[in-house]
Amino acid sequence: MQSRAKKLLLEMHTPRQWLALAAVAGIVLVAVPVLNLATTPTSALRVSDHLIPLFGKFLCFALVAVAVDLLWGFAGILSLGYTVFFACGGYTMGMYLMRAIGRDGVYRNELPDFMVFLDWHELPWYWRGFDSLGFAIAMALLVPGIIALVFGYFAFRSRIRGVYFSIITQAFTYASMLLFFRNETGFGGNNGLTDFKRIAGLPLHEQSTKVSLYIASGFALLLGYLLCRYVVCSKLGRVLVALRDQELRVMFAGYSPLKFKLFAWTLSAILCGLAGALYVPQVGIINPNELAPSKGIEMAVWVAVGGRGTLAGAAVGAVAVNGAKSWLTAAHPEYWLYVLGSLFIAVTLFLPRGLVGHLAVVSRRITTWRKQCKLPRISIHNRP
Amino acid sequence: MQTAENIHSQPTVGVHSDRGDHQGVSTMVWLDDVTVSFNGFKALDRLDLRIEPGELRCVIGPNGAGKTTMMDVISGKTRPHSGKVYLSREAIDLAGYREDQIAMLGIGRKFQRPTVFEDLTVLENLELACRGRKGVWHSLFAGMSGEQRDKVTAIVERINLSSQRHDSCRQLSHGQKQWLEIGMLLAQEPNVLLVDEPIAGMTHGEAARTAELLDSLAGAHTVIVVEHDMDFVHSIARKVTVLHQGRVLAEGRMDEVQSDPKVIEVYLGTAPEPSSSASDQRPISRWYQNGDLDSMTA
Amino acid sequence: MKQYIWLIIAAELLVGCGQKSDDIESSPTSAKAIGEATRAASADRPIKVGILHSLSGTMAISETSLKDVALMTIEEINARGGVLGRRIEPLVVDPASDWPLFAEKARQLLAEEEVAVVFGCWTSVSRKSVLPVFEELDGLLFYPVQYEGEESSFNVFYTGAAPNQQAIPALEYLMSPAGGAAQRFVLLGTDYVYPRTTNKILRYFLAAKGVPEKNIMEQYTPFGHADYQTIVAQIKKFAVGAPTAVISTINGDSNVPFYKELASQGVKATDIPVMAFSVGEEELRGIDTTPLVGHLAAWNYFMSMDNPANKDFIAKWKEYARVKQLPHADKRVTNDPMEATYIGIHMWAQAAEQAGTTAVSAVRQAVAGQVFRAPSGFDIKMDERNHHLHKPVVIGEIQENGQFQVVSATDAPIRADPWSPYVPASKEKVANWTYPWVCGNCTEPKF
Amino acid sequence: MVSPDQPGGPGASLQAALAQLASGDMAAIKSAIVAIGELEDPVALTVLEALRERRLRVAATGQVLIASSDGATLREVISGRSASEDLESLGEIAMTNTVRRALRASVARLQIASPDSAVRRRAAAVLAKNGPPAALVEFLRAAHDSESDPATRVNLALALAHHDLSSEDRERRLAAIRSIARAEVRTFKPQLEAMVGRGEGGEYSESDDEIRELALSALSAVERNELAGRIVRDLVYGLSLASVLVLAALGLAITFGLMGVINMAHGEMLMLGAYTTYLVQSEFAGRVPDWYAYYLVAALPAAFGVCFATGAVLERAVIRYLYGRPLETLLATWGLALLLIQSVRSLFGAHNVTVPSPAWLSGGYTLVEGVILPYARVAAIALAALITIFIAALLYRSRLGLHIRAVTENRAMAQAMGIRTARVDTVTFGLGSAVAGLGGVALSQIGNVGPELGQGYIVDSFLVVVVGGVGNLLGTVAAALGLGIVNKLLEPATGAVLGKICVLVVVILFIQRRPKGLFALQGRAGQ
Repeated sequence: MQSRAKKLLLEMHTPRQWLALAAVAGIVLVAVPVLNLATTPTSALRVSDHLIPLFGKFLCFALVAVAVDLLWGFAGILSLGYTVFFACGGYTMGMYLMRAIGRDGVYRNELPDFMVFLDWHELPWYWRGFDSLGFAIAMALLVPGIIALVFGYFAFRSRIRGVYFSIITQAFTYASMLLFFRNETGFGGNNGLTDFKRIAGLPLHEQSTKVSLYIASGFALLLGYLLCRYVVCSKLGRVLVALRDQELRVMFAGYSPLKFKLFAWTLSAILCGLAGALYVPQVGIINPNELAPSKGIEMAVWVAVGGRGTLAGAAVGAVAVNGAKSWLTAAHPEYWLYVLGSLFIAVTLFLPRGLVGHLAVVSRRITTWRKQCKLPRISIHNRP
Repeated sequence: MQTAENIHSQPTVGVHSDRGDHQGVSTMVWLDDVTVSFNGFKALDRLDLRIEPGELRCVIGPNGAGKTTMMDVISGKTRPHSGKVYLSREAIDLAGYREDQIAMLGIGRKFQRPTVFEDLTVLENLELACRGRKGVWHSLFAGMSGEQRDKVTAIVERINLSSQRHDSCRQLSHGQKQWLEIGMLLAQEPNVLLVDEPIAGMTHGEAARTAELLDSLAGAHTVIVVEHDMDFVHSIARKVTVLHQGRVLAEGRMDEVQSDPKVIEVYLGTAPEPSSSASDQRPISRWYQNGDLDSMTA
Repeated sequence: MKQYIWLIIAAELLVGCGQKSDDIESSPTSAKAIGEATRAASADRPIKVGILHSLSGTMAISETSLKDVALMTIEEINARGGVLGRRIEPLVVDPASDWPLFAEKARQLLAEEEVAVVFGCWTSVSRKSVLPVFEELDGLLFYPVQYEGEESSFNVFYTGAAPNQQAIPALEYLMSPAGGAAQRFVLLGTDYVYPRTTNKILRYFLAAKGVPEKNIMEQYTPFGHADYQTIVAQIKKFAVGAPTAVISTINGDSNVPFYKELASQGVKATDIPVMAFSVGEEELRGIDTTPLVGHLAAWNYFMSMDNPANKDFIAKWKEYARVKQLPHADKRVTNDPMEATYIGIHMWAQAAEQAGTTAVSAVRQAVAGQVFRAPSGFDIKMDERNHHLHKPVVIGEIQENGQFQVVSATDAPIRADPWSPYVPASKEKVANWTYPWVCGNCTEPKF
Repeated sequence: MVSPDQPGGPGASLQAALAQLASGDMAAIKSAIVAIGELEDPVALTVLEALRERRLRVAATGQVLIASSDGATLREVISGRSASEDLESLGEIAMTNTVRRALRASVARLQIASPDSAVRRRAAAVLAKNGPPAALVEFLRAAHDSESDPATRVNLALALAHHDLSSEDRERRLAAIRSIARAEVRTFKPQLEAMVGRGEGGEYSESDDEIRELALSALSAVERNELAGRIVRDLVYGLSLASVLVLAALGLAITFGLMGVINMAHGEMLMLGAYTTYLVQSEFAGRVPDWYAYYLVAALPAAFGVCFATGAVLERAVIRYLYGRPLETLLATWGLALLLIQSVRSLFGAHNVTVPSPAWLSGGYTLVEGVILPYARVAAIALAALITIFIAALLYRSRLGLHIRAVTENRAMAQAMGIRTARVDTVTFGLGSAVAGLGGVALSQIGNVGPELGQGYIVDSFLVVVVGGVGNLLGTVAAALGLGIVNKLLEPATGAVLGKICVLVVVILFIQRRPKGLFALQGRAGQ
């Protein structure tokens, strides 16, 4: 059994890649938290407190990017609807956090504040059970999964492909945004869920809670990445790539495209749900603006900038674009839109494979001799 | 209706000699009065066709005669507007099945344009086509069994792509891609092979080896070949069917069909009046074809 | 083949952390053009002040002019020698109408830049998303826009109107003979918290005044709704037979199509007057006012109020717009939130001078009770207890030229009531921050 | 005009009223208007009408002056002497709702009493619609009996009906209901419903059975009329919303439908068209004010040109490299959209810009009682139809159209036949953007014009093109009509928010059934 596991690991990465991954994980999961908690506020190596939730947010976005890349980079299906899954994960965690407030709300009432001034006297049925964190996390994974299964089944069954799929997923997000904006839907309407106090008993504004949330996001990203890596390197991953090039040939080889697409689509939805659930406690608010169509496009942009078809690239793309956005909106509030807009154009024109994709090309030219990793080299130019 | 899985999982030894005696007619593939029309244009017009198990049947005919549509109907890519398609002795009506279910029933298809997975390596293409369980969970966890691995290596030798077995298909030549697709078909071990213009774009040598390969497959598998190159058809054909405007024009051995006036008229437009040239007694062999002319006269 | 990728990713993350943390540390203030000129003059370090208004996205239409007024006021104070002899340095950030970004920028201003005070926010949701950050880091926020009440925070000073300083007097005017003695009321608004809460308070108020349920019609439209054909037809049907008034809490861009539809369906201000709470001179500048003439708006300040303080405020603003070549400099106007921002910054400056320090707790103590001669012509006082301003209520009719003709005004500023007496849940709540141990929004001491 | 040496009588009271008018105190102004209303003097009507049209001015000496309608001459009310002061400098009389309401009653009173029958008919129509002030009822009853012109008589009867429906005198109520039943006027529906309905105690609020029967029949007649009105209203409003969708989506049908370019910056082309209209409008207002009413006519070619040029430049610079890679085009054009929004925001400021619609476009046309179709929307519908015909003709009737379709059908073959495909691509994309620009011109009349104008139309335009069937103009128009009308039919029942959600869900289900849209390409080419 030991050799099979070893073979599996080798299939996913070359030993040197494993080393690099371990190094990055070490920095993200160990160095940054230590540099924050253990250092004095003035020391040079200091990672200041407010950067921790910021990086936690970037890690959640990286997990979303990896999920989007699994479906787009490998199976060639671009959905602009991931914001629905991200928001579902966010709202389920938000509901738990609202229940966790208990009586400390503005109205000193068992019910969440927005229900009090909407004159609701008892909890709607879909809010029951969210007193426990375990139930909320299970829901954060289950709800996006179920929505993805149902929506995906009908979409893939009627052979909706390429641009059509992207457009109807965008319409799906727009409809759910309008639904969440209504106050009658029971999720706090436009204000959404906010003013959280504690998670699993730990007060949210404690630095230690923030660091543990940050580490949790780091682990989620690592696990998500390894899971996707395994899927991509397995036979199923190769079927997904085959689906992107020649769906007809895959069908005639006996594979049912519906099942494979549905698997990748549901898995990426669940990962997005997890990312949403970790995002909300660190940002402190979840509201329908997360469902805006422009957010869906932005997710695709992270993957394109990072490098489609390279899971690590997508993660780097998400961190890079969001880092730039955070920095630019502070340093140059007037022209940050110019910079971001031209970045997107430049990447699609000059770096079709994205940042990391092109690094791969450069590194291949340097080493000319290909390693034995059987990872499929992903070509970006899909058939017109 | 039998599901595709359990039929396929019966322990078959690759040869299905004893089955097919349903209704006294032993057919592997039976097109019964099949019509396919694209808003008015009748690609297949009440077509009747029977193929016996283990037979190597060549189907020829001018462009637009419905050859590819016939294969589409058998493989489930296109639904017939009327008429039925039956498979093997149990006469399974293919109407209700999806393409991948039909493939699992043991029908392999090779397309006109070589369709291989460009971004996967040769080995991976063959691995995907390998017979076996094609479910999602299975592909997630199961690797290739030893027996499958040996079979794949044998096939790679047979289609002499062993030196490129780790290269991505993008770097293969047109002929090599055709061979790879045939290899994938072999890996799939289907009962019925639908081969659509296998030697288009191949060199003369490759064409000869393809003929020899298809010939070796007959008997164990039922092979239906659609081809324009008459010499190739000549070299492998036992029984030939000529399609014209969606209907069977003529059927029989190669020489019978070649001298049938209806067939000649269809190909050359008019019945040949006796010409004074020396070769007028020989059966007309200067048929129109899109292959290079010199091979025709060889 | 891919080994280089990992090293580069690791570098990226490392550089990212390092670069980000030290880069923001010394990040050049974005208001370089303003700060540069007077930097050399200040004796010791300048006082950093945060300005948190959306300069892009849907809210840019309203918040950009607040940023400009804030910068003007700070320049005015700096010209007078700044506060405690130190120059005020404004830090402008763009939260881009994105609520999580508001929270992130607030945290960055407070934790990273350690600003003494922040002037910002417009929509209720942006305030709600930054509130936990201010309470966690004990920052100070001046919120310049009228809001739905039901909130009173130890860290926030509300220079905009509470419901009893806008919505309720407006309704009383509509029910009065001068306002058309309306018997039926249409509560029309954009579907978000401010309209929902305001309409709830108005419903209780109308019930208290004996207006039957069937005479009230409540209707909400989504954000950015542009097609009011059906709704205007419904309002006309509802108004048949009795004098009717519309109380509009429609927000931002949706106002234009609504008024255009009213005019094109032949509804005049004399038939069905519309009382709006989010339509001010700034919004009127962007639309063709002919269909709006005669409709009403309730604020605590109008540009058309003629008194020396207002004339001086308008002159300074136009001069600032001209000098800074703001777009349409000649046509710039002033409105209620701009006046509220102007008052807020001056009060903070006065409080800091009085407290002798810019430390938050000291300044907070000093701000309570401040008095300032506001452009509305009244001496505006910051209430000693509930962090709200005493404000006069003024009702105006929209004129041809986009200004307001004052038709009714309270003779003196009235005290704000953040916890509306009409809402049972908050009836007995008291907003009293004089004793730190008495929480502002609960009935018994918190700690 | 009135002779200057008017004896003390009516002239004096007019004089006193005018003084009150000039006083600026709201209550005084109100009582002055009522007083003038009661005067028999014909001057009274001209004074009140002048006040309503804001042509009354107060001179420094307190004398009230009337300006002629073209604002040229200024004459004193009483003496008729022409005054010297110029119009602008003089103070106006405050005009508020209370003044306007008082004016309405007194002007109506004077108009009814005026000898000219046309004036009387107009006044009666107004009174019939919103009901007379209580004080006028007796005066109207007398005027009704002495009225000769039949149309005015009917309107006066209706005006009285407002009051008589609830009077105790049985005869009055009967007469009122009879006149309402004849006219089938909707304004009385609530009163009729109240009469027919039961009071709290369960017994009828209208005791007299005969009157109740008559009221019931009148009510059913009014309801039938109203139903017809509602159907017409929904269809017409649906049509106008559809025309907006067509204007937004038609350009996309070309760039996305034919060329397959997913253009996320399409909304911004609409915005550019709207801003060009704004520029043209301010140019006209500045340079050629008397031609101002026709600035829209000039705005159309201007918007077409500007957007065509922008589209062509964008195609040359960015999109040309991304053919065949639809998903990358989506991201690049999203970047372009951000750039366009931000540059417009820094040029024109973050605020909306005013685009006042010209005189001939404001106001509306009454289709059926209660349903008014504004001229701006009629123009939008007309423009949408015009653009569709123009595009259809260009694509299916012209040589350029042939080239465009050839290139989008099979680029390689078109190139082989000598068509310069690069140029055709630029022209096609420019054309798509230009059509969006024309759409922008129409949208500037309906909604407001701001940097974020385009963002609102992205999702809708793509849906319309996808539902209509990619590459098919007829499909786009049909889909726009369908979506527009369905949206409007749903809105009254479900409310605007749910209405939009239902439309989106319907579209998603629709695409499940027909993945290639309404008019998908059939047969082999369809694969």
